[in-house]
Amino acid sequence: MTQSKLPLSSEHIAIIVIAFLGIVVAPYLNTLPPTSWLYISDFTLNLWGKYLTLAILAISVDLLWGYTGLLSLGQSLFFILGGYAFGMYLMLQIGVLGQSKSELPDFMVFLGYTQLPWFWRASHSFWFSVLAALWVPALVALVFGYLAFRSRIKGVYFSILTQALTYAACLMFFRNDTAMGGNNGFTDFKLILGYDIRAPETQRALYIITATTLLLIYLGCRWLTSTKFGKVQQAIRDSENRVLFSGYSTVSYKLFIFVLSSMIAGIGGMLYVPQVGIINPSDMAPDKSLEAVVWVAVGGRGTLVGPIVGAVSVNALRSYSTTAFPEYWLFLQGLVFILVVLFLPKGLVGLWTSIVEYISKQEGGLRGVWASVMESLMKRKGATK
Amino acid sequence: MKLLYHNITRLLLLFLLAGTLGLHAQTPSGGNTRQLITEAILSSGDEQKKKISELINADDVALTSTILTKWRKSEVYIATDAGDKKVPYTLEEDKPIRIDNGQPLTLPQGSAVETDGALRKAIASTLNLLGIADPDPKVRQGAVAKLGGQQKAEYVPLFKARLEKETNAQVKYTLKEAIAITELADASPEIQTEALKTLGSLYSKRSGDLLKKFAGDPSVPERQAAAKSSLVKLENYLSFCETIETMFRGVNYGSVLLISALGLAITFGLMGVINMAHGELIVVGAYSVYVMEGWFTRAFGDAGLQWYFIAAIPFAFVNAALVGLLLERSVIRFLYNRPLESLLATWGVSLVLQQSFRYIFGPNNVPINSPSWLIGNFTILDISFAYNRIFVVCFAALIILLTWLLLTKTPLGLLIRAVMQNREMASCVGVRTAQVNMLTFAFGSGLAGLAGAFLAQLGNVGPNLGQAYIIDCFMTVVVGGVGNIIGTVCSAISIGVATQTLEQVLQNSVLGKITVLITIILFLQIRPGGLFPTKGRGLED
Amino acid sequence: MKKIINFLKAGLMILGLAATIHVAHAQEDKDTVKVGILHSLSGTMAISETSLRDVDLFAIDEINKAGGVLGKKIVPVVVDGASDWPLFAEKAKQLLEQDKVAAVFGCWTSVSRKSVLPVFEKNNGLLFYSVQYEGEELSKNIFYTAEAVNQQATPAVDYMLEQGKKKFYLLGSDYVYPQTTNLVLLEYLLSKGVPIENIGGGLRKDESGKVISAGRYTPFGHTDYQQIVADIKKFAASGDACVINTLNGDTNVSFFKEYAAAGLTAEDCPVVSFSLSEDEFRALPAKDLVGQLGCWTYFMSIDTPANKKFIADFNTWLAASNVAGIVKEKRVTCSPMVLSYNAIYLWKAAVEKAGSFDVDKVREALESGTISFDGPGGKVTFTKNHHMTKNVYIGETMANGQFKILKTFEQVPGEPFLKGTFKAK
Amino acid sequence: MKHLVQAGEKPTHHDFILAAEGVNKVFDGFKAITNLNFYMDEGELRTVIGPNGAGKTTFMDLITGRTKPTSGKITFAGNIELNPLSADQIYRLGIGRKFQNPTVYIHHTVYDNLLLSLKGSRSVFSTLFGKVTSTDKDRIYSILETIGLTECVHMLAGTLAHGKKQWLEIGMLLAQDARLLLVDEPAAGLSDEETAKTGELLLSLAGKHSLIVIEHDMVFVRQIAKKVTVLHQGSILCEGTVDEVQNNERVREVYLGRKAAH
Repeated sequence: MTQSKLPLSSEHIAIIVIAFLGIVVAPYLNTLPPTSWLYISDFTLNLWGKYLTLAILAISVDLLWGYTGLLSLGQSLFFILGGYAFGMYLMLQIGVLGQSKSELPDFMVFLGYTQLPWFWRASHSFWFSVLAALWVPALVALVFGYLAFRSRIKGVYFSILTQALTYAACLMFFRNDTAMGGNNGFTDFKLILGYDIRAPETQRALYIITATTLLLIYLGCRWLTSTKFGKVQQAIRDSENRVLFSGYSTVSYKLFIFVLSSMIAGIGGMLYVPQVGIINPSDMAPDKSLEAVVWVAVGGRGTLVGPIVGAVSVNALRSYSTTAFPEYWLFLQGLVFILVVLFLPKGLVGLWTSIVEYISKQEGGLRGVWASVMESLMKRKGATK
Repeated sequence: MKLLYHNITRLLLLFLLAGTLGLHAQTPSGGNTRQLITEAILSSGDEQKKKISELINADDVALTSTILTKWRKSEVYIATDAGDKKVPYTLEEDKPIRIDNGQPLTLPQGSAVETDGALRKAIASTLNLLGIADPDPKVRQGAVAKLGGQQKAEYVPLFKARLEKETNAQVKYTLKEAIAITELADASPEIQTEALKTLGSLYSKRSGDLLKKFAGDPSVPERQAAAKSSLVKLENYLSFCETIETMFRGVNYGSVLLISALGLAITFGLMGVINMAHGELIVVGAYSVYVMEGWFTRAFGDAGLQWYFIAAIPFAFVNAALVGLLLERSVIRFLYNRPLESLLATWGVSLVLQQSFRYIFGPNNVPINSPSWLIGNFTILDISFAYNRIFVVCFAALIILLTWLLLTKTPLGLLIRAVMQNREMASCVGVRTAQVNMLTFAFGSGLAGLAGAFLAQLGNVGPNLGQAYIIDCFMTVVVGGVGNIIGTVCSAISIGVATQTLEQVLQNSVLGKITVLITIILFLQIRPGGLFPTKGRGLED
Repeated sequence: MKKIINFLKAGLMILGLAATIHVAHAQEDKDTVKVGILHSLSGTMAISETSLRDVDLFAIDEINKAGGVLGKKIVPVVVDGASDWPLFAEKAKQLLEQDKVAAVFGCWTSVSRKSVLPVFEKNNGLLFYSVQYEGEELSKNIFYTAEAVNQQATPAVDYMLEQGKKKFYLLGSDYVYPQTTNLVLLEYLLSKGVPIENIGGGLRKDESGKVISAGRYTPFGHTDYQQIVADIKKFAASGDACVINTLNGDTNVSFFKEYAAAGLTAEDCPVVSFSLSEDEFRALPAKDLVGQLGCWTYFMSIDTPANKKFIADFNTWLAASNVAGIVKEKRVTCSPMVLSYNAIYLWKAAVEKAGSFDVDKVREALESGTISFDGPGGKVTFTKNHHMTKNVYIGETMANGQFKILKTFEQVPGEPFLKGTFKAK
Repeated sequence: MKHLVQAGEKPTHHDFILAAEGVNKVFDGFKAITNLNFYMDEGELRTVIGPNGAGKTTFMDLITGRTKPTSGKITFAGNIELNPLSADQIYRLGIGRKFQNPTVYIHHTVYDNLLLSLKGSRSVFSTLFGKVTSTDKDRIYSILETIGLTECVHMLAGTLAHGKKQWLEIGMLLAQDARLLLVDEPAAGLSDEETAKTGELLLSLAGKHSLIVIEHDMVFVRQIAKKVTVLHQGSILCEGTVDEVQNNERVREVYLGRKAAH
């Protein structure tokens, strides 16, 4: 839409530059000695790694909400399912290095398990776990989506039902009897593919993988939204009936995009776990999904840059404000959400494009704006004299 | 007649205790009651416990009971006179009365006598013995039950004597039960078998464990058979009681859901606003109760505690309605056509409100004392009904009735329905839709406040209270059918009963809840519009 | 090309080196030392954890007024974990890697501790943890001022057995602390000769028939205890029963209100609670609870000059405090608070003994077994296993919201690994 | 040729493009359609009129599978039963529908609107990887010419004027090359000039396609109608030419009579 008005080439250049900075330059700066003023600390890089996984989650939300008009409040479920699927591999990698010095994960030892439950056994395999992080969320999305879309559940109902699904799953994972670590979830990971997961090199590698994955997902979604499929998808958002009466089986389209976005969320979760070092059911509490939706709203829904901008900026704000003013940050966050919804329906990206448009409409571009600002300032000065 | 009772009982007791009490018991001089109690209070250790057990001999049984009861509740105080002599006293209508002579206390007041578990146990034991003859049947019944549980053969004649005179049916039952339970400790298997049979015909809940024990003991086949058949009888009876109790729990849990969700049925169901801050409006109501309780107790003392809740109900409504009004004016009115975005904005509001509560009332939960008429329960068969739960059910019914009347029988209700059905059309015919929206939202919020007032009586009141209810509320409204108050009623009660039944059957709170959620999701596949879908063909996007 | 890069690298390194020397020098100049305070000030856990932040700040002020540690003033870095466990890990990283704090005092829930544990191990940090927990853990970077299971649960059971109780109903929130504690208690009760059918709440076994969960569990934030209370009532009908309660924090309110409404009293069936301190007690109508039991290593009602002074000083400090949003009135003190307070003093003592803030040296000092502190709850001493030896008190709730101490177990050493140590007779 | 058919009477021949027999539809106790019998020949342009609530839109919903009849059956092209089919399947048989309110994809260009409506595979796979051929483009431009929107090809549909949206929607039906077009109030909200143009457009389509047009505007009905069906309270009151219908007493009574009273 508005984006396409920008000259394509400059957009491409921007993507290439940002990707280069993010994927190549930032990790390189991390390898510099800590004394260097260009040095990016392990902490910062790791933090950005986390933000970028959340950005992947945000893209999956936007693919549904911004592009298809389906507000899913269950994306964090898929995100965490991906995380758990991969986390099971990491838990088994701990082996005898854990607190209990047993082959079984610590929490099972506490609870007196003597053998691995059957659904854990395949998770010794790295590739099985990577694939599980994709197909487990996909399967859940497929079953739920099929039922929901077939009964024409949409709009608010879809949101509330996805929320209920997440809540049920959250309660399920909180149970210690589920054998997924209960409230504590998975933590204290030691190894990934034989590498020390806490080593800065491993974390750097994970960061690079995350940033690259995000780029690929971004490009993939760009391509997707530009195909005829993407057009049908947006047509469903704008007028589902018309699409239906144009002969498209909207159920299959919605199902396809729902499953796809659940897999994207799953990938995000899979990358999140090794970088954050913990996964537990409170991350799939209903308000976490809401948060992800808010990132998209803040960044700008219906664009692909928006979710990334939103996820990174809201989380950075949170990281900053929980330290800078721990007593007030919830006020700040709440107010930001309210104000964005009320006054910036197109989010930060929308704000940026309207500024760009405004400037380009002015005579002489930016210079013209500058001139008019200065002029009005001069006038005011004159008036006060 | 009453006097005769007392005398006979006392004689019996004397007879029983004579062996253990020795000389002391032989000198029951009249008017020694106060002296004996005073001594008991002022002594300590095993000596004190002995003295307490001897109080059974005191002349004035009523006085002994009264003072012992007070002692047990830490309502006995000690003042010290000039000669460092300790004078115990109690408060009667706020006036200090000396225990040793019944005269008003002239000394400066002192502090309460502390009691511990063992001491209270000793007091209770004496009170129970005294209680067998208490004029209040409830006290008699409690006393007999406790004594029976001790399985002491020496009490049997006591029970039997009482049984002959007893007129109250329930006390009679308990006496028979106590006798049978005590007889179970007898050495002879014949007596035990008889007792087991008796217990079976009494459906005695208290004897469950004993029946199980004898049913598992094959040494005397006849006795085992009797125990087994009695156990089956008892278990059938108990499962019947349990079923009724579960239904009652389901209905009252449903009522809690209903009260919580009713406000949402208005704001979400009728107005289409997805108000994620609904939970926080509930919290406003709950804190209103807390504030009101504070005012009342400060103004009227303990008497305030009895009535503050009556005043708190409208107060909670008004406060929540005002917050709702503010919310509507400042945020929601801009979002009537963007329901999904109202979800996000109100979620922001809910974060802000939660943190505000932490600021105003502190991050901790606050205590709320229920008025005494909401505490306690009554029992039919072995099914107990708590007063506060019954109150919740009645109150839910009342609120529903009032809401229904408001919506259907008043001009405002007409306006509300008109605006909700077609906002544009209503404004075309001259309805001031902005005002109606505002009032409707405030009304829905006020209902949330009422819910908070009740939840304050049942659970904790803190900044996070609302979060525990918000999803349940939405589910209730959706299952009922959006925009349909009757639907909300039906869905709340069904969800309540289903949850409680599943919890009872599965013996697991979480699994029950998960099952209900999954069932709801599946149910909505079959009936996407809920129990009572909104009529018409309105499928247009 | 490579040469140029290497050249640039070398140049940057030199620049960096200069910067470190500069920074290090600057730090030498300062006469302050940073410590981290990592608690949830928002979200669900703020209910409990905010009090710990308050008492931490109080202790630090007190120490600073008395001259600080090794002549340095302590500067607290307060961060909000926001009841969000991954955020706890992030904040821990920040405290250790960015702020370079000498020690961290924090966490409440087991999951938050588990979440930060790898961070502390990786960065060789020092965490003092002060809330009763399930044990089964011993990290070289964590010091547990908290009650171990044998400083709460087993003494409480001993007391109940002493009182002639024969039936035990196990009730808890569904998370690792109650689950583990109840499994330990199950073993303990069986070892004391209590038959398994007298243990209520249900048992769950795995395929091999081994018990993997004992007792009844409810989720966090559970509000409806009707069914469970009815179950307890049935269980207690034949007398001599008690409830071992490991419900977490505020769910206790719903439970006890229901308990009282059902007509159950401490005399019929006493409840002994391990997570219900004076702080949580404030939210309960005390008269519903009179006579119920608690077991902690500190009670506000302890009648010693040290405790009285602590309470008075804390309230004076609160009144003068200008921390945003701090609650100044009607404050109580409780075990987790005092254990947090102790932690700071113990750290100070260890630093002074080590003569350095270096983590390894401080740890060595703490492990020496000589670091002790006469705190408000009596003398506490760190032992080699990172736990403390301290007094255990059984208390009974009174109408004024305080505990009356019924029994004191003197100087019980904390033992984190209990499972499997009790053998059935 | 019998001009005036009474409700429920079945013509003798059988090769209908659309036949509804004994159709009933009840919404929560409200009878929207009652024992409706409706027959239509291939290539016919049929106009359906009737007062508000007569069941016109419900009838269309029933044909297009948006709701299912309570009883009775509807067949298409002789022998294809529509009842068990879903909306998108019905479309693929060649039944297109224009809604009362113009329903176009407002965030897509006019070109994309038509592209999405072009006849062709509707599978997810083909939309993901299919290419737009030059035949498709030619077809789109020829339709644009038919509906007179060639200049607007790259405009967003949401920015079009109301009349143009109506035409675009008709264009979308043409793009899908439907055998039967259901057109719901195409003249609503149009200027006289636009109405006339719309009428011409519809007339030009008749013969090649079969059309059912629902309309209120009698001027417009006169312009386009050959055969008119009058619906009243969910069943057919009568059928015939405009004049016949207007002269029918019962029609006057329930419909035109009321209109005349205005």
